[in-house]
Amino acid sequence: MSKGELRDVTLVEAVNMALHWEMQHDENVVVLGEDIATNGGVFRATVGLKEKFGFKRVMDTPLAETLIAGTSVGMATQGLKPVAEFQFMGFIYAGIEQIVSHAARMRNRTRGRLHCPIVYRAPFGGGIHAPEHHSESTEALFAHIPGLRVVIPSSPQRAYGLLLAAIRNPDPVIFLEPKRIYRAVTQSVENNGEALPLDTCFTLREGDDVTLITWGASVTETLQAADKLSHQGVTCEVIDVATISPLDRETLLCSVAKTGRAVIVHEACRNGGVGAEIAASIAESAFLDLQAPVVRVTGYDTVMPYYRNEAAYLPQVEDIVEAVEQVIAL
Amino acid sequence: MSKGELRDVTLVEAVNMALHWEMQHDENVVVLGEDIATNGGVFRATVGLKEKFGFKRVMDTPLAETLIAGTSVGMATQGLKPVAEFQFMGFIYAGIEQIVSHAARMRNRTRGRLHCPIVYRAPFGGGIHAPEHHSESTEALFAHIPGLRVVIPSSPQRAYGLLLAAIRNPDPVIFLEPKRIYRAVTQSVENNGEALPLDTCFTLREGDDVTLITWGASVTETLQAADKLSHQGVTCEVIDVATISPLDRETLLCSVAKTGRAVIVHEACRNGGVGAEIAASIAESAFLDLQAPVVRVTGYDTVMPYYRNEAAYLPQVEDIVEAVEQVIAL
Amino acid sequence: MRERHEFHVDSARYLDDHGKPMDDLPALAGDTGRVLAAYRNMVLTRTFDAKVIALQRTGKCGTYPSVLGHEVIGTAIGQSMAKTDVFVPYYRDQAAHMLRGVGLREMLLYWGGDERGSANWKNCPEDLPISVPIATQCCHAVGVASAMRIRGEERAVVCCVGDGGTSKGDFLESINLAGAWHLPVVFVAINNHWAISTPRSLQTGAETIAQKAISAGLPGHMVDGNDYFAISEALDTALERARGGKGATLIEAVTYRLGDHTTADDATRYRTAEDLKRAWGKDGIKRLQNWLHDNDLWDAAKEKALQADSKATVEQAVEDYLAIEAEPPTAMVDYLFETLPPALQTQRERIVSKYRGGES
Amino acid sequence: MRERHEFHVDSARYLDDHGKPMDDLPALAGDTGRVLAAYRNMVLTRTFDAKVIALQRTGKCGTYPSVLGHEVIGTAIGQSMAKTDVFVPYYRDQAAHMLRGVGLREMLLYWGGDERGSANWKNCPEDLPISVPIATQCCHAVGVASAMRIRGEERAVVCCVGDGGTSKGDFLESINLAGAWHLPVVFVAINNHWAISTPRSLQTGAETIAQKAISAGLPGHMVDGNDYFAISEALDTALERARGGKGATLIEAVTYRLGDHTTADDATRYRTAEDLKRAWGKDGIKRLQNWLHDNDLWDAAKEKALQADSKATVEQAVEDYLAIEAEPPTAMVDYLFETLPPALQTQRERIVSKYRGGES
Ligand SMILES: Cc1ncc(C[n+]2csc(CCOP(=O)(O)OP(=O)(O)O)c2C)c(N)n1
Ligand SMILES: Cc1ncc(C[n+]2csc(CCOP(=O)(O)OP(=O)(O)O)c2C)c(N)n1
Ligand SMILES: [Mg+2]
Ligand SMILES: [Mg+2]
Repeated sequence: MSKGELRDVTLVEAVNMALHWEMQHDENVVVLGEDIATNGGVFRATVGLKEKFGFKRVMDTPLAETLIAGTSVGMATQGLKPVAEFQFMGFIYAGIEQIVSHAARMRNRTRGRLHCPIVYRAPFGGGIHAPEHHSESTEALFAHIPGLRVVIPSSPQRAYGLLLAAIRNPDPVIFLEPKRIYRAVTQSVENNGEALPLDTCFTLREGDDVTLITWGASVTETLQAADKLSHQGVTCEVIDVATISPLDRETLLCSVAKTGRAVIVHEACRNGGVGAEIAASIAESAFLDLQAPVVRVTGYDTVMPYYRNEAAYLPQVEDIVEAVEQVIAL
Repeated sequence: MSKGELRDVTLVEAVNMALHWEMQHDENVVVLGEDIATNGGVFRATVGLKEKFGFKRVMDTPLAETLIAGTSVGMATQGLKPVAEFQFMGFIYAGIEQIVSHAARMRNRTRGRLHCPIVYRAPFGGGIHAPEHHSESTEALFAHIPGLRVVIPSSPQRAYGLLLAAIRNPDPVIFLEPKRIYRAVTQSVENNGEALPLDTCFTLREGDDVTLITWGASVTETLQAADKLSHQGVTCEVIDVATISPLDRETLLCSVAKTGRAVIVHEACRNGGVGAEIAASIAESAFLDLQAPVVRVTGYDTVMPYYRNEAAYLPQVEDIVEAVEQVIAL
Repeated sequence: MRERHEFHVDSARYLDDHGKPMDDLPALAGDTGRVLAAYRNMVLTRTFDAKVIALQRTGKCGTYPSVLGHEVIGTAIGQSMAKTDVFVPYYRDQAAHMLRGVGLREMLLYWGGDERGSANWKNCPEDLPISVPIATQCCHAVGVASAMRIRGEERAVVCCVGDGGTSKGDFLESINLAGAWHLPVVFVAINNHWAISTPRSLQTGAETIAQKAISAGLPGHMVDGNDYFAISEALDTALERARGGKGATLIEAVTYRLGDHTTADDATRYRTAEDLKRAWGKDGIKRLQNWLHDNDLWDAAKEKALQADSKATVEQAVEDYLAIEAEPPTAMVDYLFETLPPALQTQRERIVSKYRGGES
Repeated sequence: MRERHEFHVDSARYLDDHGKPMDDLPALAGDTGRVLAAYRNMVLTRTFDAKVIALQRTGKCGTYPSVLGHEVIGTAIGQSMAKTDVFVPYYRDQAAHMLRGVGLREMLLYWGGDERGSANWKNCPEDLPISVPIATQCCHAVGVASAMRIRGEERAVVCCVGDGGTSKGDFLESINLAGAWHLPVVFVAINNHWAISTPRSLQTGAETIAQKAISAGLPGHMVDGNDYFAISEALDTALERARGGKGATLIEAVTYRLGDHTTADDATRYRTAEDLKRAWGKDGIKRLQNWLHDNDLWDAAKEKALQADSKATVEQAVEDYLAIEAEPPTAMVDYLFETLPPALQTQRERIVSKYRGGES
């Protein structure tokens, strides 16, 4: 790929940049969803696309998530590459039948005759003081479904590169955008159309004492915890899983082989969260490496509270520090 | 409860018996679903109810799973106790938004003013030579949702007692019936209206060398494996989890504290299955007790094949035996 | 051989944009007490609405959906319903909530991010809380109506949904059940011309929302949702029909969303000032006020008093609301199940220890 | 002030129950080649159907949904569609599949529990496979039609759904999109009076299924689905309209499911022998045969030859089907993604080692 223009962008701007790039370079890419064309998306992720690529390729749909999910399947069988937005992850549920029963299976069902190169985008996670259902993080539901990829970027650069990869991937991808950090930081991103790999975790920080495994907005608190701990002389390896499913167990296991300890941090509730799969995999495959049990720092097993109490639900820096201190003590 | 008549029944007949009992004793219990009234259900689970309790309480619905799930929520807020059938678990997906966003949250949302004593029943699992979508076992999706109970009986007695408990429970229960063993065996069940507890695993067989943890139709193969292993001098403790969520970790941990080893068996695909949560919990809380890693024997991370190859997908007795031999060797 | 099956929907309107009758008014217009009470509720609603927006702008409330333009419809609903009927609202039904007896303080709590906003509804304990996922409440409405039918009660359900919501399966499946089972439910589809930025014209190719009733075998009516008499008459008729076991009705109440979608939205991005101005010209509160004036039922002094009263009521509610402390964090697990399952006990203990006794 | 908005759906029929014209036939009746080809396809379909049921009874095939009573509709669809159109079927469209060029062997493979039944559709590679979850295919149909619209192609989609399926949100949301976006799609709602045991009357309070079109702003037509001329004319017209950019149509094709729902069902539990007998009196194949006889286009010798031909074709397909070995178990992971992710590699190795090289 040629060298591209460098831009300082937020995560949501990086999403927008990737959409622009790919629509420009592949006429089969189309974008659809509620309020994504004229309004540019309630988070402005699709702003400018309609002006540039027209209503034919940038489609405001009626308010119907089953339809959004299922129409994308039909489009995909015709060789289009739909990027469909669910306005919030809390409204993806009506689309699940179409995603699970069709998008994830069309290739397998037809032995490759038809397939579904779809990206289902949704802003996810809590912490933005929104009403009920606007703070979901149920990535585990999709991670359990064979035939789907689940991808979660946690920086502008990864948002750009992973979204490009997701659109180019010939199979369906659930692409979840941590809205709490949509505009938290800017990062310099080269607009060069270069995609990142879809089956590798990202090691954000190297360390020897413990492996911190996380994704999404929790990457922020995890890095802060790692900082704090470094002042106490504890060095943490921090891994952004990013490609939640299929899972890159290799990178995780290598790290744990080195550190002997792992703490998993995620915002979703604990019971049956993706952290369970990661903990189970590590405990199974790195049994002899482990100096301490794999500990999970997660949301509680309850509904995300309305906003006055949402901070009490979300894993905080001190929860992570405490967990690390606990596993280090063993 | 008074002594009841003893009957030799299959699992599906036990379901029917429990429905009869509870409709007889609680006029708020109503039953709804597709083909459940006149036809008595495609598996005959609701046969006889319409004749006995009339169309007002036994309702054939239009073909609309979102509606079945959501109408039950409305009924429940009026103090009815709907028992709604999804004809197969593969068709529950359109109901997920109503289940996750409403049934599971109504109590929490209204701080107890309204609540949802609903049982969502569905036959689940593979092995009956049915077409695509008729073999799903995605219990993990529901286990991850706070506010739901997930219950899976694996014998006529437990089907009877757990279904009664589920109907009487004031909160929503996903009640999954392993259709592969719907008619596999008969068992003597006392029709006395006695419910079983909803937060306790069932220890089916005691043993010292390894804990086998399973549920649903896989209980059959797990018990067979335990039998085989006993001839090799390995004694297995076999636990039917039955109440998948909230999970009775206590019983599981006590057993592992004794045996030091655990093998989890389930039909659902491995990645993010309920086995992951159980393995993660054991590995975390019984770290020092474990002599070997917790191993999972599960379906593959793929779509259940059509029936000519479905046996190749399902965990078999020899897979379980092999896993036990592996953990025993450590 | 050809046959033709014919269907129709009616539309009704009594007052012109200035509040002048275009036709003989329905009998309810003679019930001065009712009409005045309606007017008062509309004004209170509008006063409340402006205040909540101000609170949000100053960080004292969360994202909030303005009711501007919906006051007449909600008021008519609140009045037409009997206490024993059940209301299944969506999120822009403040005017109806006032008359159902939901406290202003409760509404503030709800939008202020506190679950207790849906808890203590002592005047309408069976009413459903606000449903955020669009149109999902329609399924609940037919469930509640089914319970009434099963028990042979003479009660009815009113369910609101937006024009956007009428595209979603939940609405369409629910009206179908209402028709198949002859349920005592009245659906009010509030066509305010927008679903966030999506105009009514993109929502459906149907000329009216009311005609969606035909797909379910229900009667469909279109009424001017800024015409208090038209909407009230349609509701009275439909509710009587429902309570009398004659089945469901779909009413399309046409209005215009005069505010942004919510405080998080900026409607100037997608609609013109002229459109908005035109819509203000049809404002239903002004129309009814004019009619009251024309019929010597209202004057400037009364208006002044009402404005002052409404402000005082709202200020009091705001004061009450701001005085309420957040729930302890333990509340987030305490209402999930009737009794806390053992599996959640450890997590509850962690919350208690983290927040010193569960205080936030 | 009241206004009335009027809507209608037409219903059409040409042949009486005995195949006698009740009206002037449409022009297509003059296309003898087409009519005879249609009749042949109906007979082949019925022959195939009986054979698959027999295979299922002897354990050589899985659960199978009989097409009995749907042959005329499917045949008309198969004929009206152009090769470049896309078919989005449900599971009872065997007659149309035959004409789209899906092999009989492929159909047997599918119901015989082998994914390859949906794989090698060389004559119609863009057609969608059978969709088992009811009505979900309707969303795919509007997606395919959207692709055609985006690309400005003069092609169209035909999507089938049962009467039961018309209650499900997927269908209702999809026809709405078809109306809103003027999509080139023809929905054929096959009203065979039953959804397993649930009669059409419990499915909806609407007098016709066709009128559901009105909710989406689409034209709706009801046709006798056992009248080859009526259904073919409606399809030709709707497809021409769609391909010409004039938008979507909903056709309700009325027939009767003459068999059990599937081989796993026993319809005597919920319907009477008289009902079934009455429905057989309207059989569309017999009707067309009578018409052909009456027009000297058919005779006993031709019928005998056709029966023999059809049997031979079916027998050959069965032979081919039974000769095919199951796929290796590794197939279950090999088609999930375009390339096997590393995470699945270990599982694939386990399959290989368990089944000696992946053989079953
Ligand atoms: C299922 C679902 N999808 C999307 C949203 C996000 N959303 C909130 S309001 C809204 C528009 C609703 O429009 P309409 O039904 O016309 O009601 P209005 O807001 O105009 O009163 C959308 C898309 C949601 N709340 N629920
Ligand atoms: C979403 C979904 N729910 C339930 C089923 C089970 N099921 C299979 S066929 C059927 C009835 C369908 O009736 P109809 O749409 O009228 O088509 P027909 O079988 O009569 O041709 C049902 C309920 C299913 N396949 N998909
Ligand atoms: Mg609106
Ligand atoms: Mg049918």
